Amino acid sequence: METGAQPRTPPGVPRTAEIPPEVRESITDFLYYEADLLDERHYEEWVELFTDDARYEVPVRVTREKKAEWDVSPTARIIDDSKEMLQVRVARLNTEYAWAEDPPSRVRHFITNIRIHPGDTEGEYAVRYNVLIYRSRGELPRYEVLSGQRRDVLRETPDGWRIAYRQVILDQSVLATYNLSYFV
Amino acid sequence: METGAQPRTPPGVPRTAEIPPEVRESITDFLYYEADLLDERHYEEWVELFTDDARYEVPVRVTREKKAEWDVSPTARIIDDSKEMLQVRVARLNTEYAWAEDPPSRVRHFITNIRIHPGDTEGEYAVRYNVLIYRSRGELPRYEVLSGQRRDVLRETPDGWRIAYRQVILDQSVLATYNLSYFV
Amino acid sequence: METGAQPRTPPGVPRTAEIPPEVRESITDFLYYEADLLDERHYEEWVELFTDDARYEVPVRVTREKKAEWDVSPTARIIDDSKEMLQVRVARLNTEYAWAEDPPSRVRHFITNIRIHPGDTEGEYAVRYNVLIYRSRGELPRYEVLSGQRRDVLRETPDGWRIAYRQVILDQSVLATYNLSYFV
Amino acid sequence: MQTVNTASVPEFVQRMWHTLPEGRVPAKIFNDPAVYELEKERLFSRAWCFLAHESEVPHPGDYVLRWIGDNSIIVVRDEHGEIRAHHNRCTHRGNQVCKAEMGNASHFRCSYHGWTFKNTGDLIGVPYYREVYRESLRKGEWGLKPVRIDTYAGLIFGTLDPEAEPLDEYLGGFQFYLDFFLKPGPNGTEVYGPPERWVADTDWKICAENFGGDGYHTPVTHQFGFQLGFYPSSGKTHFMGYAVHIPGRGHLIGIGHTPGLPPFVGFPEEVVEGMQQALSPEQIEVFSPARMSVGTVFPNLSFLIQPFSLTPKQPGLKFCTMRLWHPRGPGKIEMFSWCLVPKDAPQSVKDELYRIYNLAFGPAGTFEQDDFENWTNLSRQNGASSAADFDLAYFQGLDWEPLKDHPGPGLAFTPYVTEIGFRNLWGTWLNYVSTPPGERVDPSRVPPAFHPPQ
Amino acid sequence: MQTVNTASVPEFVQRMWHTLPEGRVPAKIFNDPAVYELEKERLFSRAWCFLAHESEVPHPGDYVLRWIGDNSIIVVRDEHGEIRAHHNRCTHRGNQVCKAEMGNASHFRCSYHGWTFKNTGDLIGVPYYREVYRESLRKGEWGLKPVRIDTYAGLIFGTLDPEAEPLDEYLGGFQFYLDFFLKPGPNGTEVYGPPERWVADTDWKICAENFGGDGYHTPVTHQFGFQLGFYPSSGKTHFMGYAVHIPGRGHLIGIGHTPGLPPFVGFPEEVVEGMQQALSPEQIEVFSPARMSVGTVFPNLSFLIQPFSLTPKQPGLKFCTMRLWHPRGPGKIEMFSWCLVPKDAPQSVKDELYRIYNLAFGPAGTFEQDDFENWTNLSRQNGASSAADFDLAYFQGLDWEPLKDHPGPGLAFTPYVTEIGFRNLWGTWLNYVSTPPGERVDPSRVPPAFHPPQ
Amino acid sequence: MQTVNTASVPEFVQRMWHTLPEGRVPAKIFNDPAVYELEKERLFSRAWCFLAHESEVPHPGDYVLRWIGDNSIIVVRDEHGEIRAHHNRCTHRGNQVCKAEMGNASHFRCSYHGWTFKNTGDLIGVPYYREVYRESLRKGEWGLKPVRIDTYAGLIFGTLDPEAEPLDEYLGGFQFYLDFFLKPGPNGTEVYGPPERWVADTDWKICAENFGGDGYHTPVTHQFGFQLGFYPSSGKTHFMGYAVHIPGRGHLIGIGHTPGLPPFVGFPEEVVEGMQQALSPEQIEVFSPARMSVGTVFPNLSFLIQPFSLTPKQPGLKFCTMRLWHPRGPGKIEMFSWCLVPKDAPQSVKDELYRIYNLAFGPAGTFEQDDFENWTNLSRQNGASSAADFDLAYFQGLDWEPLKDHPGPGLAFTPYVTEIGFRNLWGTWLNYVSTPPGERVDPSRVPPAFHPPQ
Ligand code: FES
Ligand code: FES
Ligand code: FES
Ligand SMILES: [Fe+3]
Ligand SMILES: [Fe+3]
Ligand SMILES: [Fe+3]
Repeated sequence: METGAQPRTPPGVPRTAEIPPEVRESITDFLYYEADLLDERHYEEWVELFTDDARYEVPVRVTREKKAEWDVSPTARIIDDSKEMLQVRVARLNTEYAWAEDPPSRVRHFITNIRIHPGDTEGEYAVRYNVLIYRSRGELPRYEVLSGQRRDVLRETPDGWRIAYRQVILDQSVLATYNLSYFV
Repeated sequence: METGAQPRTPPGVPRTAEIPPEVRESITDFLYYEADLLDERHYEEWVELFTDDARYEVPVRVTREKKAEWDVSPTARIIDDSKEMLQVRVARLNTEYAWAEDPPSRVRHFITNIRIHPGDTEGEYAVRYNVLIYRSRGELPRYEVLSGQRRDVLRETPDGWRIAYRQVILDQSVLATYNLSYFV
Repeated sequence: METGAQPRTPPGVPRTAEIPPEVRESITDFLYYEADLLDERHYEEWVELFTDDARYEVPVRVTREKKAEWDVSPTARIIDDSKEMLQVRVARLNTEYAWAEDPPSRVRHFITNIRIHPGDTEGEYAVRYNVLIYRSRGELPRYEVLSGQRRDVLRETPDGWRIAYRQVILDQSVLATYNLSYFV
Repeated sequence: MQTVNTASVPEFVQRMWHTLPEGRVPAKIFNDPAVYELEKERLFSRAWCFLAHESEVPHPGDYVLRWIGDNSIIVVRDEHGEIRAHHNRCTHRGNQVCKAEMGNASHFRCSYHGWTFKNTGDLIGVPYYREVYRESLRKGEWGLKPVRIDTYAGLIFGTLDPEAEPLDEYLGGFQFYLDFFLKPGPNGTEVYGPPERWVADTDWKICAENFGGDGYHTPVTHQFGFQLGFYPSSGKTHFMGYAVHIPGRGHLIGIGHTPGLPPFVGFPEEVVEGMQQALSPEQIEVFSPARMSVGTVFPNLSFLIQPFSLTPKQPGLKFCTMRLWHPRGPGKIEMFSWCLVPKDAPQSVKDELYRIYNLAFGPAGTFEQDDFENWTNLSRQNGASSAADFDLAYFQGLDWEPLKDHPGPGLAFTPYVTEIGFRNLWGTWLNYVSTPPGERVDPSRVPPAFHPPQ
Repeated sequence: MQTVNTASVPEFVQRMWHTLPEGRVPAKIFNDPAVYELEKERLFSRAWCFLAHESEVPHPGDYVLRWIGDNSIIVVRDEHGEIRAHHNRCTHRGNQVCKAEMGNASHFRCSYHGWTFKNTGDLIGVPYYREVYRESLRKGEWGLKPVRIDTYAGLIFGTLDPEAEPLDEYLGGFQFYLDFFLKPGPNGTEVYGPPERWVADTDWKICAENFGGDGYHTPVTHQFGFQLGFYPSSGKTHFMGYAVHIPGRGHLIGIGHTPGLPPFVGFPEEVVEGMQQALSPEQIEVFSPARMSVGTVFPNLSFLIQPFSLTPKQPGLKFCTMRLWHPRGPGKIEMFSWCLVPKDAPQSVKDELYRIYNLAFGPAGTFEQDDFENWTNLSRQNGASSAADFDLAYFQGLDWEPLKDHPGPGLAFTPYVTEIGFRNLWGTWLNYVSTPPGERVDPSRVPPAFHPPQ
Repeated sequence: MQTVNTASVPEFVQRMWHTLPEGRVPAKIFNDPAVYELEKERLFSRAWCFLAHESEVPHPGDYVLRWIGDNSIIVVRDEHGEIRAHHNRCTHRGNQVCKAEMGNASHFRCSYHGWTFKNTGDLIGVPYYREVYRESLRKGEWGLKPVRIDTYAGLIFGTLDPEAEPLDEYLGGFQFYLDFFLKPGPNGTEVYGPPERWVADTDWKICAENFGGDGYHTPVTHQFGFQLGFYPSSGKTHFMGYAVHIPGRGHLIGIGHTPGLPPFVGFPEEVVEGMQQALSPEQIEVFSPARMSVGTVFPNLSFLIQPFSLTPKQPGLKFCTMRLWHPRGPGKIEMFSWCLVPKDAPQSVKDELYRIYNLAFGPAGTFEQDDFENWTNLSRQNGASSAADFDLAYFQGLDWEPLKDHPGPGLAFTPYVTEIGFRNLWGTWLNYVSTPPGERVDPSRVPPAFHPPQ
């Protein structure tokens, strides 16, 4: 059984040679920049980093036997958004009535293990990396740590890199958080 | 509301082009080297990585409403050290009487999301990155995880990189630790 | 006291210049690739990344006074495997009777702070980096986070990089996990 | 456990027999360790608890792992197609025999000593049986301990109480209202994929109450929806509609009306036809004008049908969510959230309904987020010492008259926004936790939730 | 809660009535779940508990969120400039109405159903009031529940006990000593920024004792300071000075002397002048020769003035820290640490004092680190089963005579290093936790902390 | 603690007096807070608890930190070479005086106020003794509180009960079997490095039972070993051998036989010679044919000797592990796992034995992993409410006859796979937890673990 849902990039042998260093660098910078926008809550700028045809998926992870065909549900989703839907979430966060984020969460995205493969389309890259998300909120000492792997398709555009597809595989089946009022 | 205290680097569009690859590499190596000195408790070597005019700040983070002007206190600090003061802390740790660190903590600094911008001064760079700090101590299975963002100003010197300024924004308002006997 | 057990690479001043960029890149890719094989549970491929003369050590960490000579036990080990022994573990995991991993753990290795030094032998490199390991399992919201530093010796072979030696220094003396049924 | 007995019913729970009929509820019932112990001993050990939807185990051997109280329960369809429930505990040493949330198995083999149980629960394999047991073990007596179950319209309930009255009696007529959620067509509903599960530091009761018809919170908690233009309604008419409860049983539903809505507005055409076939004229009379409906089956299973859309200012489609507020400790729950779709609807409709549900509910849902924000904060405040002598205001509709001509079972009131049903809910709860082990819970003891002036 | 009543006063607490006068204190009082329950029920529910410093809420609408026991309390300055305290619990369902540590608000609107309270606590907004409440809700009775407060020299205290004696009586003369910390000038003190907050696995009591004047620990716990040359004193004379306590009240202070120090040494000039204006001749007589002073207001508020510098071998400046050891569970605290600066001092002096304070105290403080190392270890050891019949040695000064000519209130002893005041502290604590709910705590019941030979 | 007294012995524990002799054990004893409190109060406070192996503290001043119940205990070899144990609690305020797992110290200086204790426990240093104590502190009475210890064959045990019978009596003849693990030669054993330590959510009792000789689980839990070809045996004969227990004492051992194995097979030559010198003819008769042996010293110390190899299909070497299942809360343990090697063996043999042990045991051990998988799952299931009236099947060997001609102490049965010894183990446990504080635990009260037909 593999944890992946479709479409997925297999681990695959590294193909560094095919990725020009400047592409590696600029994709890396882009992902760090994007994370910083989220952690500093610049949501409008953030959502503009998605292409108009983007899809953002967070599938439900299920505890299955080793021999099961999948543990990432092919149907159930925590999030399954188009760019418009992401914009709705951002608009909501910018109202005075997004109670779940007032006071705001303190969120930090730790991006590691970035691996870049040529995408199926010219000018697209399949980027797979790990993300550890730390969140604390309010005047309580408690914090939560989410772990997952992001599987992006990044597209090169005149304005720079844009996210055409993102799938986030979270490493829990019963989430240890009372809500996902922040973006994973 | 933004989490930053002054001076702060806004997320800003990546400006890779302006940073020569060898600078990126050597700054990255420097930060990893510095982290290793801390985690291996080579404090004397570590403190020498600061410039004589260095300032090391860990501001107090406060839980505020979304609309508040700041959540990183402009006045209150957990640490606000000159190099001399850092040297005092190191000298203390090297006495037999730094009880809080005997037995020593087991500390690991995870450095990610390194983003480098040209500084205001020639030969200086504003470096913003995330740091996750794991600490366990004694014969108890318990451990703590601190999350934050460091905002450094690194200066190029004949002896290599030196830290001219460091601000650490911690992602908690009520710290989930009984002390900060280690450096964040 | 230092945390290292023999053989160990001291923090040492960064020696970037000596490491060609393509070596840095391919070693980095290799480590991410290897982590992905583990997290996706491709164990057979994974174990083949070790050289036939490889040794894989996870020493016992002990809470000692600051002045003690060691806190990483020179004798006691959690794992002290040859490649054959690693193959036994993998073969076990592939039986129907590896109960501890059925259902499988959800594991993620976060690799950071990679520092590369020339090895003692031509074509070998001493690679020291931090690893944060997130694991959850079953239908419980609980998760565990292990922290450590890996100290590898990587060897260049016609098939690419291979692990000739790995030592993992875990940052706990009483492990906060009921088992290590996954690889650290 | 001897640590819970009549003696340890907290004073503030006993006080409730007097304060509830006056519209006062002690805050501390919403988060207290002693209350949680009482609920384990007296409520979840006796009530009919929701386990699963039949569509989660469609084929022989299909199973899911669920809870009754703090007990792990296997719900499995056996080889003959019959649904069964067993304690997930090997009878030899108590090891967990099923470790996956869902799957398919003809038998469960214990990984400790290898005792093997058919999915019917029968013990069929005991290693070294002859060598070490000789005559001393009667296999017939040592199958997996069965859990009594019963179903309604695809819902599988279980109870640990052999004396419990039949499910039908327990539902006490609430089936009339459940049908709206469960009979969008002759073939009913199915779940769209496995549930979303997460944990939160909230007491389960405030959630059950909220989904029992708390229309009062919508314009405030979910104000963003009005702000962004998701609802035509200004919120002005939001309180209109009906609230119904089953006296002494706890079950309750709120049915929101907006004057001038066309019947069954917001349902896909196929579904409207389906409902017209599946529902009785009385049910159609009640539900066709409904803007939305939200209800709770005592103690902790809820349903909601409401219109929503992927972006604002759209006509909007009506999705259905089923949710279980499962207690996992004092002031703690594990949440199960399902999307129910009409079995007969085309896949494209099911997909669209799910996606809409998903934007609103689940851990990242735009509605769910703010509900949990309130519930977790509320539970923390009500867990403090000072909550023990702090009474909450439950005055809405204290002196109202039930509707005379309501076509359905139970008592109906208008408008929809009221706290009458909540008082019946907590009266029912009080009745359970006040009835010592061994005694039967008598619904007639529950005080009336309203008293109109003579 | 019924789980705490006279019957459950642990044997080792009852024993204390006999052992304390002999200089023995059962170790387990420093970390025990039953003791924590007693403290919630009998101590923090009745004592005057510190809430905030007036300078934290300087303007109308300014608020901070604080604790009394495990209850969240809003401390707010209303539109008329009057300071008020309210329970942070909506009266409708108990939701938290204020969620920020500090801010400014003319009113608090509950995010669940929108009930709105003025910062005076009055309930001024109830959605759908007419439609759903008709006559049944009397708004006047459902404002935020107020907390009784009183102030002294900028300190805001609150109590949950309506019967509690006035704050002045409660302080019982300790004001004389508080002035040293609170009156560095005619306009008193202000906080320098919000407090540092963190949590630790220590019982609050050992912290309160330590800051009640434990000069005994300084040369050992903080030996690094001598080692690095921060103190001129060799530690030889460190025990000299005075210890004062208020019998039956618990309050206590230690005043360290070093022979031959010039008066008010280490205070900035402006501050010396300020103190000379603000303090009485008797107070000046007591404090001008002090090297340092450290004291605790029963139960858990402490103050310290001590000289320190940014680097060793400097003359050193005297800063003032105020700290609250707030209990958050058995053997757990949440720490609040403030730096108090003279309101009249120039900003540069305030900045310098804060920076010195910061090097010494707060979670990264070079003094604080080692204090918490000891307190957390001590609390863990005293939480073990064997601590229940393990008596700690509190023998210092058992048979001493109080000073005859001490100009201040309370009883004074010399030298500074003694455990007399600690016995009075724990005797006062014992008196509170031994007095059942409903009865009044009588200070005269506290046994004398010393008994000189006849 | 008053929270635990006879009144709070759970019903399911009391029931055990009747059910155990019939082969039924209430599941909840394997994970329950009230049971844990009983065990702290009545079992670990009275039994002889394992502390350390003498080879862990070979030199004067060597110490290790260990537990008895929830109490931290220093085990130290004093200047005169005598081994001592002290409570790790300063007598002044209860601070922890020793903070390292192991080390060497001539004295322990408290970091709070500097009281200094020799490693004999004597209080030798008190700062400002003259200035602040005058006559009031008798140093002689305030040394570290000693813990009574005794040793057998290198094992150091301690007890908190001054009335406890001598260790020899407590072991009650089990020494005969311990020798097999502890006397591989005239100079006995030593530990190979410090123990591996980790925590797990399992009750300690199921571990102690398993290592008391649960040969029944091996072919299933550790089936991989057969699958990969580590064992010649097919598992068919796996049940053969002997099970021995000491009535009323709880100690028990299982000795597995495989027909036709050469004597002492799998031991290095040197070790075989050593055993022949160190063991009696009776011991050799019992152990030389053993394939493996596994036993538990009541309550929670276990030993195992079994053959294993670094890769499959090797002849295999016999290693020895010693393990302590230390309770750290209800359903929680801290695990200590040591490898014991023959002191006289060459270093190369010690290294090889350790490496084999390491592949099988310790947190990453291929055997240990699956044991903990079962034990943690089992403990979770048995901690649920429904476990209180759920009886587990302990029927194996209920009506067997003990062997007549067994050369060793205690009662022996064949085959090895049986539950007779487990019933004696839980009967002994029941006797301890049922005996109130103050009364003596009488081994003769333990019911017989079997009853052959007349
Ligand atoms: S516990 Fe299931 S077979 Fe023994
Ligand atoms: S809880 Fe505050 S308005 Fe309902
Ligand atoms: S606590 Fe040990 S010397 Fe005071
Ligand atoms: Fe809602
Ligand atoms: Fe101190
Ligand atoms: Fe085993």
